[in-house]
Amino acid sequence: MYTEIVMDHFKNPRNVGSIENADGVGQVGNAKCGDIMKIYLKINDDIIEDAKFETFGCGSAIASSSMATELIIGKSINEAVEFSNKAVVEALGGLPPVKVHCSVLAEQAIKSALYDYAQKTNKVIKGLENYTPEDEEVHCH
Amino acid sequence: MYTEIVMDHFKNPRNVGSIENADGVGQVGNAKCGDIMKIYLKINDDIIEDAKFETFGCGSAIASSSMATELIIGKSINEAVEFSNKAVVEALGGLPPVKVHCSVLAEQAIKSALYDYAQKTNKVIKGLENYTPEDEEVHCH
Amino acid sequence: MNRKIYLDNAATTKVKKEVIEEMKSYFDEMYGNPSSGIYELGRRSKEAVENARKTVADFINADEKELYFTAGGSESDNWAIKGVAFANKDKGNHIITTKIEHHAVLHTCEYLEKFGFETTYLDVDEYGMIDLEQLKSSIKPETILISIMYANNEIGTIQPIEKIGEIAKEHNIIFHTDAVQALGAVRIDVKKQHIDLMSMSAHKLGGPKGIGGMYIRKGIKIDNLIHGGGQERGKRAGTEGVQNIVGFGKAVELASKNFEQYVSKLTETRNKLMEGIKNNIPDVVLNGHPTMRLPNNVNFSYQYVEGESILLLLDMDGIAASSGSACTSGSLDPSHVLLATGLDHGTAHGSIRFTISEETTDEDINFVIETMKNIIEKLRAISPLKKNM
Amino acid sequence: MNRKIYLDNAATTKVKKEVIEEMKSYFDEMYGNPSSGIYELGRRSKEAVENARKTVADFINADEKELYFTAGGSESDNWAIKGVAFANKDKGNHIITTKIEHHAVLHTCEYLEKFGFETTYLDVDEYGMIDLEQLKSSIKPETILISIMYANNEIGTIQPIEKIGEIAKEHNIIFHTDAVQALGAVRIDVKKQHIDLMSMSAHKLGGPKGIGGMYIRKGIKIDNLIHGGGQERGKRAGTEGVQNIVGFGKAVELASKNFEQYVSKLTETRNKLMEGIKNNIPDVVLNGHPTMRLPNNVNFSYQYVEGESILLLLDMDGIAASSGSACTSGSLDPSHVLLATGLDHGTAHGSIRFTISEETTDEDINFVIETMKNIIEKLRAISPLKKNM
Ligand SMILES: Cc1ncc(COP(=O)(O)O)c(C=O)c1O
Ligand SMILES: Cc1ncc(COP(=O)(O)O)c(C=O)c1O
Repeated sequence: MYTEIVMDHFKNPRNVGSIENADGVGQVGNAKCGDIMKIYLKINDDIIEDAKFETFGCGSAIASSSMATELIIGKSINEAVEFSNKAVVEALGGLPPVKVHCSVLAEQAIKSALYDYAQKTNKVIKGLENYTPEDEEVHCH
Repeated sequence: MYTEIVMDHFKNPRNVGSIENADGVGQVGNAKCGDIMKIYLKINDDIIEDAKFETFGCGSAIASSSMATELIIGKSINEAVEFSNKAVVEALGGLPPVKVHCSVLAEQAIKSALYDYAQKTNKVIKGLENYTPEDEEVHCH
Repeated sequence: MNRKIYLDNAATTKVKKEVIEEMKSYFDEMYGNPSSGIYELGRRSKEAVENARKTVADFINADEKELYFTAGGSESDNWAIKGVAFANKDKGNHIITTKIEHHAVLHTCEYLEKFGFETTYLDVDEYGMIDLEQLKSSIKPETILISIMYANNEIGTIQPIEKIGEIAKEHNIIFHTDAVQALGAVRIDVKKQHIDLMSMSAHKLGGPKGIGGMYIRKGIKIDNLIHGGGQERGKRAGTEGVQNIVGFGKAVELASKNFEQYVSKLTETRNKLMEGIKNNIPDVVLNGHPTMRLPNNVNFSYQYVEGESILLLLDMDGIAASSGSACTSGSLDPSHVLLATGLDHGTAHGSIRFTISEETTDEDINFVIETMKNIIEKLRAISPLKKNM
Repeated sequence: MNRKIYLDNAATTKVKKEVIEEMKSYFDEMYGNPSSGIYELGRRSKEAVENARKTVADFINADEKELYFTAGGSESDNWAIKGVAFANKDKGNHIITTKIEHHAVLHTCEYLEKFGFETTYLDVDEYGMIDLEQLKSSIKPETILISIMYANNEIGTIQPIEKIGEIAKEHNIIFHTDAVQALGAVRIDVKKQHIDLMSMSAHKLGGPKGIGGMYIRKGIKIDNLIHGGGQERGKRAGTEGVQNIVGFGKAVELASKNFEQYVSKLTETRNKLMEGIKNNIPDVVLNGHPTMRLPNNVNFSYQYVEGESILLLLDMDGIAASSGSACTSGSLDPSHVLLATGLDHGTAHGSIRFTISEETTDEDINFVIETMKNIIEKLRAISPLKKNM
């Protein structure tokens, strides 16, 4: 069902936890749909120096969070905005079709954390101009 | 499916054949329904001295003919008129429900042969007054 | 980790040794078609089918003429509901069932809407029990069928079948019960319990997959689901799966031996697992009824964590379990059964069903409790929900 | 007499050694529910089912996504006809089939009358062949389905499937064929032959009883027959009979090996039996087509005698055969197939079908011919019909 990479990131998730006084925090998903992802970013000089996550969700949600944080650490904000769920899927060696939405969630969690950073710092991040965090209405995937 | 007695009478049918110048001949059934029974009687002093049959039909039809002829040889005409399919079924140790009609056919073949005898000899046989041989219209059982 | 503990016996069971043994000769020795009664090979197969029929019928106190073989529980459910609906549509178009039925019942009822039928779905309480008063008040002059499952596959709750049967009988309405999970776990008496139709499946009690049964009380008006040859006294066409029927018969025979003893041993083991989890893991919710439940079913929700990830970690430790019903795993929706008991979505997502068998040992139970404790701790540590509470 | 010659392979076949071997481990080793993909046992079962699906699909040149498992030929026939009828009733209510279909098709069409559907039953000629012109002229604007069997189970006649497929396609009508007898005996190519739906059954080609298949071309609108869980991509509910599916797959794999060689050997043996009977027994009528027939089917009518008594005597000599279809033995009506070919009732009653297998030897054939000669002589000697002729 899952690739070995997925299983590895699920069993030994990287970057678990929270960052105190994080520069950006994003939470997406909801309990109704069975997955919630919260991502914390530490940003310095437009570079993502650290990322941590907390996830409630299935195996692929946990693995996606783990992989996503791995992938964006060290990236610039501009790179991180461009970050897409495809990169997560690819890096994980693929996800079952019904689970691809977990990688989308990871992408959104990152965007949401960047948005939070932009709000807090009053910056305008290119590519995030039109972004608004998910409203509360629930659409499970 | 069949009792041992049925199988015995089917394998080694008694009284197979015809009687030349029989005193009474009866044929019932038809090819459409899959069974035809023809019974020949030799009658002397109101006693059935001999009986033979020819049958086109399934195993139980052949066994029923064989058993029926066995049962009526030596009987008086009055006894033979009273003869019922139940006696055949009983003597055979039973017949499957779908095959009981074969024993009915044997009863009818005997009645038909007795009727033929009555016609030929201008006798009135008690119990056969209202008997008319099966008309050609076919009702399979 | 080479230990293997199979605790998903509600999804399917291992076929018992004796069952396999019994089936063996029906592959290449007694392989005749039961409809070919004219020759010996055919008669032997026919006999084997009829013997199995008698065994199964006896076990539920039915006449063997009221017992029909099908391809499984789903076919039986479809047959019961569509068959009664189509055969009785001149009498009415209303069906009563519950919100916690198996999909084989629910989706069949939904399908029948297209033919003008209407269904009332009864609620259940927090334990998964229906309300007999609601049942009574749902009955209309057009009601032709009540279909209420004997025991639920996810939460194990056993309904008051005899009382439901009495209500159906009083109102002269046909009563069907899906007993797929109950057969072999609960004492069933179709006469005493006024059951008119009952679905069964062999693979839930140590028999092979793909064979089931249906009890149809004499005189019940029902259309065929599968038309064709004269098999099953003209009620269900198709060459009989003789080897599977023989296996079904044997599985029932085994179940009927020492039945009470088997059930009480199972119940004891189940209680140990239930207690163990409750006492060792905080923030859990028992799903289903505390006592009116299947002797093999343990179902808890573990708050703040999600079921699939628990299952994956269990699998790594060699433990097979399920989150809700086998059919819904892979789906993303939380179980309709858990939601019907009033669980919120988040909690429903974190539910795990263990269904034990007579092979489950105390050692297994202790290992499972210990493993679960670690898994839940681990997952809660990375869950954003826990902290918010 | 200890010799046993099984010549009723159209009724059912012995399960092949290799098939049994392949099925073995799916009883108590890999017994998981294929829907429980979350753990290893479940994944293994799923894999086994998908492998079998690929094997069967490849054999008929279908995509594996177009292949569904059912409980047998009868279920497949019912599904195809009811499923298409109910799903397309807004388009029309007319079905075309033939007078010589299996009862699983005929009785299903009859049942559909109750729902407002109408069926045209095509005639066949003395060889059991339909007339393509009659087919064309039977098509109406309301025609939604053409269901014509690939090869007949009683007389073995093979229909011009590709031409039928072309006609159906031209008129944009769904084409279903019952290929239960054809699978493994005739080269089938659902693409080339424009088949939209096709019924199959494992027990006719050395597989287990109670498992079958259905080909459904992508895009065909069809309702489910069995609603419920999401098995078979949501199209056929019910826990898969994994062991049986594995057996089906293996049987097809074996059939696909040396297929041409197998068919030509079978044909040769069949011709010997056909010639032998024709040359040694007077007053016989060959039923079915002399050349466009199944390679394993020999069907004659023996005038002046009745079929059941022949079968009983054959059984005593260890030979298993059939008079008409397995389903109709025990019934008193002569076969609808034989009557459709124009045979009179008497002659139809005296028909015997031998269906050989690759195990049938020349010695068997000679013994059967000799035995039949004696039996027919014996029965004709006591028949009142013979003399009248
Ligand atoms: C032509 C044909 N169709 C359908 C069937 C029914 O198949 P099954 O017995 O697997 O249901 C059979 C065999 O019985 C058959 O010969
Ligand atoms: C309550 C219930 N009904 C019906 C079914 C369906 O049975 P089967 O898988 O044999 O079709 C199941 C099991 O899957 C079940 O648990």
